[in-house]
Amino acid sequence: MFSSRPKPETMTAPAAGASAPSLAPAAPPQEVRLSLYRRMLEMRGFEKRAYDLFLQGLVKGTSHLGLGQEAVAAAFGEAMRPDDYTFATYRGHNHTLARGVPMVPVMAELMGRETGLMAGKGGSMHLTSVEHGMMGSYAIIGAHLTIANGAAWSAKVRGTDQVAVCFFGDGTTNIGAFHEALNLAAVWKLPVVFVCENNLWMEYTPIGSVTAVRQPAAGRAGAYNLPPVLVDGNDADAMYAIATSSIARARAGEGPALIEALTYRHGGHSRADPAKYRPEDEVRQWLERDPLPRYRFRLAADGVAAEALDRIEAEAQATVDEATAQAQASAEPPVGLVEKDVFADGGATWRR
Amino acid sequence: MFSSRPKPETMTAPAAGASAPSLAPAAPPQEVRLSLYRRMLEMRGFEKRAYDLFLQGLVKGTSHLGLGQEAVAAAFGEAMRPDDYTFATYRGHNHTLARGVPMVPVMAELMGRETGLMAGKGGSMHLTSVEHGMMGSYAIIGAHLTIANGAAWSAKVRGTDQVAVCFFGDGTTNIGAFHEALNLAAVWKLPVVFVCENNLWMEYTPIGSVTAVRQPAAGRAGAYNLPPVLVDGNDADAMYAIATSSIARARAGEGPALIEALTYRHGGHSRADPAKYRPEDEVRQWLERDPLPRYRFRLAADGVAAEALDRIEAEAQATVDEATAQAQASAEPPVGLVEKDVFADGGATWRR
Amino acid sequence: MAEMTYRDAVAAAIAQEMERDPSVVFLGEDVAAAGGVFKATVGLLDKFGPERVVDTPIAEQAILGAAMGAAMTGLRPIAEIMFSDFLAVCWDLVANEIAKTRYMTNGQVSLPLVIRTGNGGGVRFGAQHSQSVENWAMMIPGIKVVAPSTPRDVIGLLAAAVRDPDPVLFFEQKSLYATKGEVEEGEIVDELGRATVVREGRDVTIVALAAMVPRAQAAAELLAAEGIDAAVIDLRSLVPLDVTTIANSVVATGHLVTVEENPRLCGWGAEVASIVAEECIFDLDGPIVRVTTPHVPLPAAEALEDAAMPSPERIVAGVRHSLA
Amino acid sequence: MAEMTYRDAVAAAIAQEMERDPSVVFLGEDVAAAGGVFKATVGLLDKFGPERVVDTPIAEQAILGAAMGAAMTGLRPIAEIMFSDFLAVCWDLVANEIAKTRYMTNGQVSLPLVIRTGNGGGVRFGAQHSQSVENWAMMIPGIKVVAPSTPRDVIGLLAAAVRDPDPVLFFEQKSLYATKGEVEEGEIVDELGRATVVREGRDVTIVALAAMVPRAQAAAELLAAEGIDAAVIDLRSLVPLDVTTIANSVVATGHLVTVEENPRLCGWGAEVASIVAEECIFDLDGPIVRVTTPHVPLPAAEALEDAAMPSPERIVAGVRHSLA
Ligand SMILES: Cc1ncc(C[n+]2csc(CCOP(=O)(O)OP(=O)(O)O)c2C)c(N)n1
Ligand SMILES: Cc1ncc(C[n+]2csc(CCOP(=O)(O)OP(=O)(O)O)c2C)c(N)n1
Ligand SMILES: [Mg+2]
Ligand SMILES: [Mg+2]
Repeated sequence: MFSSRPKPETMTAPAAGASAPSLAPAAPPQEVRLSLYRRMLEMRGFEKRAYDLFLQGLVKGTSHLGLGQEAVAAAFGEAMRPDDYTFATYRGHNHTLARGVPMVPVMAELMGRETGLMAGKGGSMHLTSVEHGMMGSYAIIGAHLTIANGAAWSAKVRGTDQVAVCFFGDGTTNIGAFHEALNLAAVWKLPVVFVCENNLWMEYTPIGSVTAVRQPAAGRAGAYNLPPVLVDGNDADAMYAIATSSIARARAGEGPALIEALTYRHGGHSRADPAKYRPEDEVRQWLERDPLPRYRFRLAADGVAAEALDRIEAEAQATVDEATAQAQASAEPPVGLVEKDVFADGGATWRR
Repeated sequence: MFSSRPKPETMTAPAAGASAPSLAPAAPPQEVRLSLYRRMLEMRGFEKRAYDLFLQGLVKGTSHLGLGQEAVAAAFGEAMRPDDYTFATYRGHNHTLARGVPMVPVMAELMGRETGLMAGKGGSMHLTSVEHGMMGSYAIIGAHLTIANGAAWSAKVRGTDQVAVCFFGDGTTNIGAFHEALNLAAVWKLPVVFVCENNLWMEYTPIGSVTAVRQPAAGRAGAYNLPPVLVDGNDADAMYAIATSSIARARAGEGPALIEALTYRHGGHSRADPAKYRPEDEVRQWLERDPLPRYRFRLAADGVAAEALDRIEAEAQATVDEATAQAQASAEPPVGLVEKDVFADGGATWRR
Repeated sequence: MAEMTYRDAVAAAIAQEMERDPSVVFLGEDVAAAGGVFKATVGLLDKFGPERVVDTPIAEQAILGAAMGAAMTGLRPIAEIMFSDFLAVCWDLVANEIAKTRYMTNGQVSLPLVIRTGNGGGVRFGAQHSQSVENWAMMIPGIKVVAPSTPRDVIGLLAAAVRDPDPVLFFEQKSLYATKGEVEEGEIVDELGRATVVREGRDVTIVALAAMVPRAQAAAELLAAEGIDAAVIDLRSLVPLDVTTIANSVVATGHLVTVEENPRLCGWGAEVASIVAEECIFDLDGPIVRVTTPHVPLPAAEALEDAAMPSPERIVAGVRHSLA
Repeated sequence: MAEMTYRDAVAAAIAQEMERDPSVVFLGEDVAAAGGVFKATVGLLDKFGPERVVDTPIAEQAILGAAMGAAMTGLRPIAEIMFSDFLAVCWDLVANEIAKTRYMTNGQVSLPLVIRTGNGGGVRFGAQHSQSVENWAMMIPGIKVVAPSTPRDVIGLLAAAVRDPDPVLFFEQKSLYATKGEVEEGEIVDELGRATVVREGRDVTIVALAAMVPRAQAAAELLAAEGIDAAVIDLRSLVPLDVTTIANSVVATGHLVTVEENPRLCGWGAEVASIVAEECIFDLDGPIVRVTTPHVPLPAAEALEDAAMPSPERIVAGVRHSLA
């Protein structure tokens, strides 16, 4: 059942024939790397806090954490232009923070507060900040790949050179909308980058048991006349390299990319799922590949002072603490919001 | 716009890496070939008659003819076992006749008569004869690929060795359900054979202009870990060979196949469409490759007497004439049928 | 004033709006080079070029996704879903994405887009190409729902739909494409949510939509012959719904009959009937009667399809029942 | 008699039917090894093995297509669509294929299958995971529509659905999964289409479904305190619809209030109201009042979601309005 799980040790090697970046991509500039590290720390701190708040009953409903998958979102966040478009899923906290959306409204949205990004109307699964190019988090599998195409098409028609980046999971590659979106993007040569975060699992089912090919995204690229791209999603530098090159190609009018980033979620699928269904060995191996300590190690090896790294860590933690306090201090949304903003006139009136 | 149209002269050559049958497959047994020829003639005669009846206002609504595409349906009809399952589209007259469904009820269904295969309730686009393993013609693109999977799954669970064969067009490869169906079939190793009749056109749009790969089906096979199979759909012997082998593999539990048969519709998409949108050259080249005269020529070359072939032609024509007369003599369905057979109790009652 | 078909009015309306506003784009299957399978969009490709008038693969989710993404980033797309039955293959985009996004984002995202689709029966296409599904749309909060009955209204309402800041599902009734009507010269733009009293009457209020409007009018003629004076209201749009016009008429007549092409259960007629049963109950002098297609898939054969759909005779019978 | 959760009743019902009939198979996402995301199908894989209890890819069209093809060839599949909102991604299979095939084939094809799905709000999951869409199903001719309100009914109605020769859409209300109720020992099988009068009353008839049943009962308690004697009917199934039980009660009380979780327009309440407004108009002594979720997507935050859904207080207000 787990046989199609890629072996962690071969993970950075591109698939046969893949045009993946070389095993040791040129390191990003120092300031980018520090920014990447800071962002990943903020994401990590945010997600851990979200989990705690869920257990305390302060985050209601559900939440899907990106713990362990920070490098993918952070790298794209660094590589994107402020006016580029992000489309993410219910597991979209990281991708939202990656666009520079302040932490307070994100935290407040999870807690269903008035100061939330959508005043509590959307919730954890629908984080959106148009102002930051965060064009939405989508909770039903598949559709948002087609919507990302639309934003890319629009950029093309309007003659801007904006790029749309669309994140989704391995399980999403098996739904029909994936196929429709990839084909259209390729035929219309749209400036869109599709990023599959292959964390090996759907909710509780291993992707290998329900997928005809070993690599759910890279193994499908050929069906859209795209090169297969397989990359180590836990290596922030590798991710930054592929993000930069694929976005540049898209911006230059050379069409879409489909990237498969191998990564792992440290926790369960959602809520308080203990994820007991995963083999211990698999979990252990992937925890060893945690993108954060790995990145700190690399930065230190490349000469960044321990104190500088410690300071970034402390600052990230302070940001999380501050955001938690502010979000928690916010009021519940007024019930009048229920019948607001269904239509552009601000209301919900369907009659006259 | 037409650049991805395969050149007719290279048509029988399999795509690079394809596991297509050799260019000269072993000829089927003589009786099979004669039966194939008869069936193709019947289909041809039927479809021409259907067109005439449409122009006379005796076939109402719409109809989608398989003129020119007879070899695909006929070959599978010969190769299938009586208890195998056929799933076809609105362009499904050929596939229905191929299962041995008598011509009278099929003709009568097109004419909306009481003796129609479904007493006029389904119409030309929904021909079904469960008794003959003709499990339905489906008029909305995509769904029936997933339904064919279900029949194949059921055969597997029930431990019969029935096979499901599912026909569809080139345009259908771009819709989501295609992707979902192929992946599930491959993962579950279902006894199902998917047959894409690539006639180069959707309704009025050339497939090459809306498809990311040159071969809409064969170019996608790899995404489901299936070998690409490209075959000359206008060569009844080649079709019979691939039908036989793919069905045998499926029956033996070796899983699904995806076959792309290159063919061409002689007429328009539906109704009285004159198909003026197609380049004259293309039409001429393909009419030269008409599967019927080609097959007669081959049979004659292989020693079948001209009189024998003439007789088959005359008999096929007589069958069509007879069916037309009988269908036309049938009454309109009684209006009481409107509220019949929504539910298994025979009625349409939704209240008590 | 010129005579025009309902079919040609579609192309005229799209052209009017594309000329006015360069952000209007149009996409769908076979809509550009072929001018649409109903020939309702002939000439647009020539006029506005392949950047703005675009053929797509057979991929309705991709079509509506493209429209939605484009609408949220500065374009005003018109997307064609060839037959309204096919809305089912992209219903997620309609019901879960397009309809809900403004609300879920607390008003951050606007989706000024139109989904045009060929709706309804009477063309012997069978159960999968003949459905009248305007009730599918009405039940989803967050989309407007429009269905014209005349060529003139096609232009006025389609123009209004394109200019509307909210997503609009625009139902073109297939059985009306060949019908003709007078259309005034110059720009035509209506307001969404205004019903038209197409016939004044004192005895009963008949509420209809799209292809049921001429049938209701024919029924009113038959009723007039027996001395019953029926008012006929063409709803024109289901969301917004012109409750005021309906209620005013019912208060005057005391009788309501709705005429729907969609199947019986949970049709828009049920909504209209329920509103009246709540808000005008003491004005009613007889039962509210809904004339609908029975709750069955539509059969293909001419004789059966004709028997299934509401006829002027069945409308007359419905009125008699309400008045009895 | 034993106490059981609504959640556990689902697994018990499926087990009861799979034990009885080897042609019953069960498929869906995360249903087998994981026992379902709502833990409503725990233990079935162990009991019946991986041939009959099957995990699928995330591919709802493939799931329902597999169920349909299997049903037409000798199996009796139960397919899970995890959240009813996701019916939109496979609506074509439901509305255009499964519902219409028996009719289109003139009765040649039987589709004895059940689609189970988690329906409704109250769990703070937001607009795309909280919809109550039983009205989507009711409006499609050719499928039966069932929605239990108690653990016991989960078993009786799910068993009936599995044995039914027609396709059944079976709505499990998510907000009820954790609720408990008494369940008798031994096999339980109900008949589809029988409503239950869960409370007799002379003054007003309150008709509810699924999670709205306990709310209607709570409202009836509040009303009793002010001397209003409300009857509460649990519909249990929308198709077939037990019009007889509703009408009998309305004739006795003269007042009808429907309580729906689905948004307002074209809900099943509109259908019920319209039937009564046609068939019992002269028995009514006040307006028919529909209490619904307003016509909005459901918000995520607790305070907002609670305000949106019908509460006992709003039901009481509705009753007062009808009686005023
Ligand atoms: C159409 C649809 N089907 C099912 C679900 C339920 N669901 C939510 S997340 C999920 C697993 C998704 O797996 P993957 O794409 O790998 O993303 P991940 O959660 O691992 O990030 C499923 C099945 C859904 N949201 N939408
Ligand atoms: C979901 C859906 N979209 C669109 C259509 C309209 N339509 C009917 S046939 C057709 C073209 C199909 O092309 P192809 O698959 O190549 O089959 P062919 O007609 O050539 O046999 C289209 C677009 C449909 N029936 N269903
Ligand atoms: Mg995953
Ligand atoms: Mg074709």
